[in-house]
Amino acid sequence: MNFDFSEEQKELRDHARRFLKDRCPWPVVRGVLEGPAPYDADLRASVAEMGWPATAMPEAYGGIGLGYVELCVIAEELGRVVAPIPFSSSVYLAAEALLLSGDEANKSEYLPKIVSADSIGTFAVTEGAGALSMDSIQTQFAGNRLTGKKIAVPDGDVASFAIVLAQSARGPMWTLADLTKGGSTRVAVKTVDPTRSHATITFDGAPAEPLGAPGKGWELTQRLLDRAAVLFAFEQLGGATAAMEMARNYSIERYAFGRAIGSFQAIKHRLADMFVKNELARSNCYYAAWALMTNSPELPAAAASARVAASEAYHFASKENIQIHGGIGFTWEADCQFHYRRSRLLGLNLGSVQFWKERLVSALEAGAVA
Amino acid sequence: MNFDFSEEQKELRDHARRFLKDRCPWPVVRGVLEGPAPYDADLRASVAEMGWPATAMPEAYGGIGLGYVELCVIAEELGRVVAPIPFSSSVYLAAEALLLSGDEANKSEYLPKIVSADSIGTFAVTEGAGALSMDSIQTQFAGNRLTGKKIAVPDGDVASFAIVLAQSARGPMWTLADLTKGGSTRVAVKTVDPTRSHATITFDGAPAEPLGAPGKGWELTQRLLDRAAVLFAFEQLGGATAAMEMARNYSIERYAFGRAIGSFQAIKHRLADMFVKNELARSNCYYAAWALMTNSPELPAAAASARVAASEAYHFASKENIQIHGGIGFTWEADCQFHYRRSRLLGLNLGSVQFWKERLVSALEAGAVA
Amino acid sequence: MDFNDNSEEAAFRAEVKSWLAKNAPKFAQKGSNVRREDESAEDIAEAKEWQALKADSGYAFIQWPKEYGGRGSPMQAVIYAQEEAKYPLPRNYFIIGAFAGPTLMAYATEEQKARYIRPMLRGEEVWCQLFSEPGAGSDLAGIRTRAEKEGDTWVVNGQKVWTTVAYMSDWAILVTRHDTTLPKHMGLTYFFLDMKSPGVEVTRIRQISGGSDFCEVFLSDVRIPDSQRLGEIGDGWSVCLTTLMNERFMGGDASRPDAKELLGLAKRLKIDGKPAIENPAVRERIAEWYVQSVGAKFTKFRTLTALSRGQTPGPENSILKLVNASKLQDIGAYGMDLLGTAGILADVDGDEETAQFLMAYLAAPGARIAGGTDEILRNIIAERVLSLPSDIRVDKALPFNKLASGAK
Amino acid sequence: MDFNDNSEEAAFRAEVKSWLAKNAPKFAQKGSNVRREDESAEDIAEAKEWQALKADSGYAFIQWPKEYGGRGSPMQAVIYAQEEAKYPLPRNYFIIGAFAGPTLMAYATEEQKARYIRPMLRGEEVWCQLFSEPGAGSDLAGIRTRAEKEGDTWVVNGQKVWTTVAYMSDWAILVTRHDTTLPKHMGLTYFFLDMKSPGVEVTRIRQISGGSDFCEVFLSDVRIPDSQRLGEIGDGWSVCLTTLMNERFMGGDASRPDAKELLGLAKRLKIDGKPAIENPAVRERIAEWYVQSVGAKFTKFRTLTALSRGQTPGPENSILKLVNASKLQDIGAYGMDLLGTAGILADVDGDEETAQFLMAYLAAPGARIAGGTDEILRNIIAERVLSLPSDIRVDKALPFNKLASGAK
Repeated sequence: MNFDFSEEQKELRDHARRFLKDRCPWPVVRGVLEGPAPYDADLRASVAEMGWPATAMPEAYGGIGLGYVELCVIAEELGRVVAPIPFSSSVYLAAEALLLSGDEANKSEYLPKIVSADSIGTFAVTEGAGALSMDSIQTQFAGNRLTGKKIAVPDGDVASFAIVLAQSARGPMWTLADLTKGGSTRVAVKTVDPTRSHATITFDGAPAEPLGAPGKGWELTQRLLDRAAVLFAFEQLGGATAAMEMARNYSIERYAFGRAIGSFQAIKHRLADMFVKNELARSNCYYAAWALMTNSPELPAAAASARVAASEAYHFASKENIQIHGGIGFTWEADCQFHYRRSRLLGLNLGSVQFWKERLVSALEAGAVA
Repeated sequence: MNFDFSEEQKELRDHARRFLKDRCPWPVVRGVLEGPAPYDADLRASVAEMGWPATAMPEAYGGIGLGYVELCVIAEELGRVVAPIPFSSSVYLAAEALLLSGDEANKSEYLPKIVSADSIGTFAVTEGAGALSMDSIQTQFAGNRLTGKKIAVPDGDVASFAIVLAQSARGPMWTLADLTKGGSTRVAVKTVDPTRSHATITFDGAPAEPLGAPGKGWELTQRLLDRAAVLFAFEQLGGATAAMEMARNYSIERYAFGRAIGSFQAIKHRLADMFVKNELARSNCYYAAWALMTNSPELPAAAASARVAASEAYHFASKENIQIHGGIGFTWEADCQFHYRRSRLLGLNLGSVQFWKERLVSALEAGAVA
Repeated sequence: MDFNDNSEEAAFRAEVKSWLAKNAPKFAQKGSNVRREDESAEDIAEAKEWQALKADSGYAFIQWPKEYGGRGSPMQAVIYAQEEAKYPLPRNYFIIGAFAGPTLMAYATEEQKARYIRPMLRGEEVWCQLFSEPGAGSDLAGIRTRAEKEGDTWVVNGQKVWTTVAYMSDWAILVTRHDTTLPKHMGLTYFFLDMKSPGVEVTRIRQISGGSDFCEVFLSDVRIPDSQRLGEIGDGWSVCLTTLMNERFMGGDASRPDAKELLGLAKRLKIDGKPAIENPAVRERIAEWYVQSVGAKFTKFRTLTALSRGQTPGPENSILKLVNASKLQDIGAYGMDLLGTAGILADVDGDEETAQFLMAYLAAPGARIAGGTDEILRNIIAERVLSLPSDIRVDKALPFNKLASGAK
Repeated sequence: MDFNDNSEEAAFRAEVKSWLAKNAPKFAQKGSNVRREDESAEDIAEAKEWQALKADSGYAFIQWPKEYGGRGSPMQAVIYAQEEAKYPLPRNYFIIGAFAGPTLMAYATEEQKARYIRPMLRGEEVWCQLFSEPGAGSDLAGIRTRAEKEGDTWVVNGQKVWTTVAYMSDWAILVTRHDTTLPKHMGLTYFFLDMKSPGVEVTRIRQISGGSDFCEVFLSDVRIPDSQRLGEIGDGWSVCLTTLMNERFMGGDASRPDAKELLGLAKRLKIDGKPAIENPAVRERIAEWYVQSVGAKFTKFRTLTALSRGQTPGPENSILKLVNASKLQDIGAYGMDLLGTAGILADVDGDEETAQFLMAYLAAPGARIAGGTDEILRNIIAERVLSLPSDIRVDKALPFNKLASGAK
């Protein structure tokens, strides 16, 4: 039995944790929350220097091909500090989409730019409120041009290219749009978590090219969602763990009625419940990391399971962290809000927890399960 | 604003409570749990002497026509003591069905016998596992004879007559079967709560007569369920309150670590949660009692709401009552099991809490709501 | 069992309706019952005008004794509030007075009462309450603001927090610690205070939701005459309890969005191409919250019934905030879930109906804490309603300055 | 990251498989791994025969040191258990020995070890554990069973409860109170005891579920030679901790029905004429429990990984019983709900697949209590894993006979 990070992976984790503790303390996150910048440029640059976008990228595209478990390790650490940088959009979504597409030309063109952080990529899918379905996609791809409107696009305001799900004469279609070449308008939007920027992108006959097999846009999206869900789940797991630690530390420092509030069972048992949810999420995440790493047929079930567990763990930890902090916890000046906002953002970015529960049961019915 | 029991109703309640404390202590319930008798005959006789089956019954049929709120008061008290008698089957189901049917001849024949406790009546509807629907009904009524099998019929082994939902050439149909006249076989069955008896009844061409308008059996069943749900909810509310009190009292008597266990927040807050659920249930129940009393168009929503709240409150209180009792709580010799069994029985007798949530939202959509 | 007014209540309601119909529209046109962050001087003046009009007609602080301008009837106060809520009237800045007043009535001199109570009732002078501190929230008796006596004057130093309307207040009630060597509850002394005194500094606190409903108040060498002490030296805890008893007003109605708003959202959204409202999982959730919502509503009716019957309301009222605050948080999050990825947007095409769920999500953490945390409320239910033993107290007998205290 | 045995583990597993293939079928034919209430003398004899065979081949108590007949390897113990579970073997009556043994190893004389340990390992003598009492469950150090010294003999009086296999035990480990005037944890003394001693009376306890897995043991003037004391007089609590440390074996797998069984049920039942499995509300529930179930399973794998690497397992293992017991109760109740009114039936047409939900409902309250209540487990996680402060203890310093105690 060898179901844990290896010693090397643990070293990578410890190294990343020290690095981010130094480079991404709360004031960095607050700077993005309160300031005009869409992300922290210094942090983004340092992360690229560290080679993190290259972690799971094949060497052919400038990566170091360490592997997906290593990328999961990085994701967990970025989640812990609520990193305000366009990493998930480029690395979990755009890069994975390119890799899935099998399109050599585009892979060779765009993947090295993601590794070097010369470009931010994103995946533009959502068009309206409600659960994602192909029916809800109105964007049209015809004559190598895109027309339509995508909302809540992660880093849509700063991305230089986007993989866009569209309808076409040949069916659902992935397309790749270079957002620097005109034909599209981006408007940054306010979300529950201003430390990660999002935009509405309106395509008005924007030039784009097909990506991946025509008619396969929906299937590719499903596969991308499963893969990205694992990486997002690790970010959520990191956040949930950090929120629990924050609550735990405060409950030891804060006194009421002559005692540390952490000595009251109401608080102790809430923290124990956080621990339980976080450990269940961690175990599910490890399983999903294994499935991602091995391209297992169990990936859809494992990814959904990790996504559900991590979404719920982070939601619980982030809201009860505020509660344990009491009055100070819901002030703007306190740092609790970062987790409270980010947990909701990550919990919705790839679709709600209900959407993933449905995917999970579908996968169970299909049969490849633990 | 006059949204509470009146002084007279409170007197009735106090009187009933004293009476049952005297006549229905735990050994009476245990006697039925462990012994061969289907119910406690003495208690049944005393309850009839007290005139409780007559509470809401019109005077024309031997009742005293006090009203439904008074019957709710009685139901709550019977629920508190987990009374092992065939009251709900006869009074909440059979009598209400007869009253709804509008069939004067049958009302005149059977209702006085329910009042005097000369007869036990019941309502036989369930035929298989799963949520109740007319599709699931296979029992046939033709030529004034019934053929089919009803399961989990409350007091089916001791009832002398049953209102039976059946299919007929004219559509869903209520029929009245005199179970003493042959053509049917009753087999007592083991259930989660042996203190209330249930049976499978097989009709093999049993003589029966139509009850209520032909083809209206399903609509009548819906109306009956709404009315009975209110009365069952009060039994559940009584049980939930008694289970909470039992847990509360034990938590004060039982010491661990040198303190009453009720001084630990893990226990205190669980008891507070019970109180919250019980009070929400009580308020919902009062609303439903008002709707039943006034025949309000809000009855379907109010009944469903009370049923849902009371089912969940009793489930929670009965299971956490055992937990608070610790080891002794799950022994056969302890009395915790009576509430744990009864809460499940009452929670399923009229269909599961999910079934009632669905009815509630349907009623909300239909519009007559608080 | 019914929901009707008794004849006396019906008569009062008719009187109120007619008075409001005559007087409210003028203010309703100008004002709004929605809280605004940055009210203008005109907004405040208008609110004061409305309060004065109410006071002069006997509709301000109706629960107060008649001799102080009330009607001595909590039930009539409720009826008035129900009717008033039908108009979008100016924001009410005067609620602290409603319980500062009875404290003055109990402890102030006749001259003080004559001087302060009527302007308080009429809204001429706004009051605030300097109780909570950064280190003393749930544990109010743990406050550290020091009061030291110099002749006939007290010199006060410390920091207060969560003070409603402090930024526009004229006067404040204040609890301080005059002796740190006495046990916690015995070293407290209570005053009232001119908010314009030198050394009083007020800043507003911003919340997660972006609002600024509360203030911090810094007290630096603030001098208070001994004549403004309420109660004996060392009797501050008893005086606090008088104030808090009057603070336990009727639990408010649930904030929106509630189950009904969720039902509305579910009718508009789709899941797998079908209206979300047809999805049984969504229906179950709506049912659960609706049951809580109706339960809370009718629980309040039971309390009103007790008031209407001239009885002391039962303990059932204590559950309302506990139920409503978590429900708000859960419904907020679930509404966002139903919106799917679009749920992250503060504003879905400018649609207020969807934006309210995100707003609820951001506001609810405050609702679970302000006015008694979930945990304190459960303790209160357990101890006061169910008579369970209190927590083990390590802080009751020791001198205050010997108590363990954390870094924060 | 993988789920594979390392080469050493693979070799051991192959060895075990082959040994079991050769030896288990004979017992598997006769026995059953399902607990039976009223086993016959033959059942017990057969179980003992199987245990002896295991012991003689080095497969009994594999985690024990080699010198006592084990292999000193918790990981090999796990591998053996995994493989053994594939056969329906006789009921295991010998588990108490697994942690009584190490207590003897630590505290008994060489002669005693020579006399008792091998028969314990081989199942020739069955051991039980006389720890819990009616008044001391979660609070084990609160036991009241008295031991009074008369010369070289101790006279023991008291009542023990929740004793597994007491009715068929030959020997017992026992904790007593020898001095009620000392503080709680200091007045305890530990023994082992011949269960056939005069004054030992055993009765079985019936549970809600109808089963009788546990016993009560009444001790009346039971005489124990001082030579059977383990540890010093007054050192009983330390000895207890040795026993309990060895009791913390691998958390078991979740009891069934689990999410998969619920999925199976939902495929067979209908709601509104459609298969229940198509109902999104049912699907959500299945998903929630499946996530817990898989989470628990892989949490155990993480613990096994630590064992496999020769490390001490992390705290994650402490969550398993807490998660699994409530899940069992919830799934039991929900399965009954899905069955609708028919869910009340102990037996739906003799169908075991449906009856298991009712059985789980009745058994689960015990699972939430036995081996550490939910509340104790949360305290353990909070204090030992998260290093939160302990509860305020009022019972540590006072003499035991001065402690408050309730009626029960």
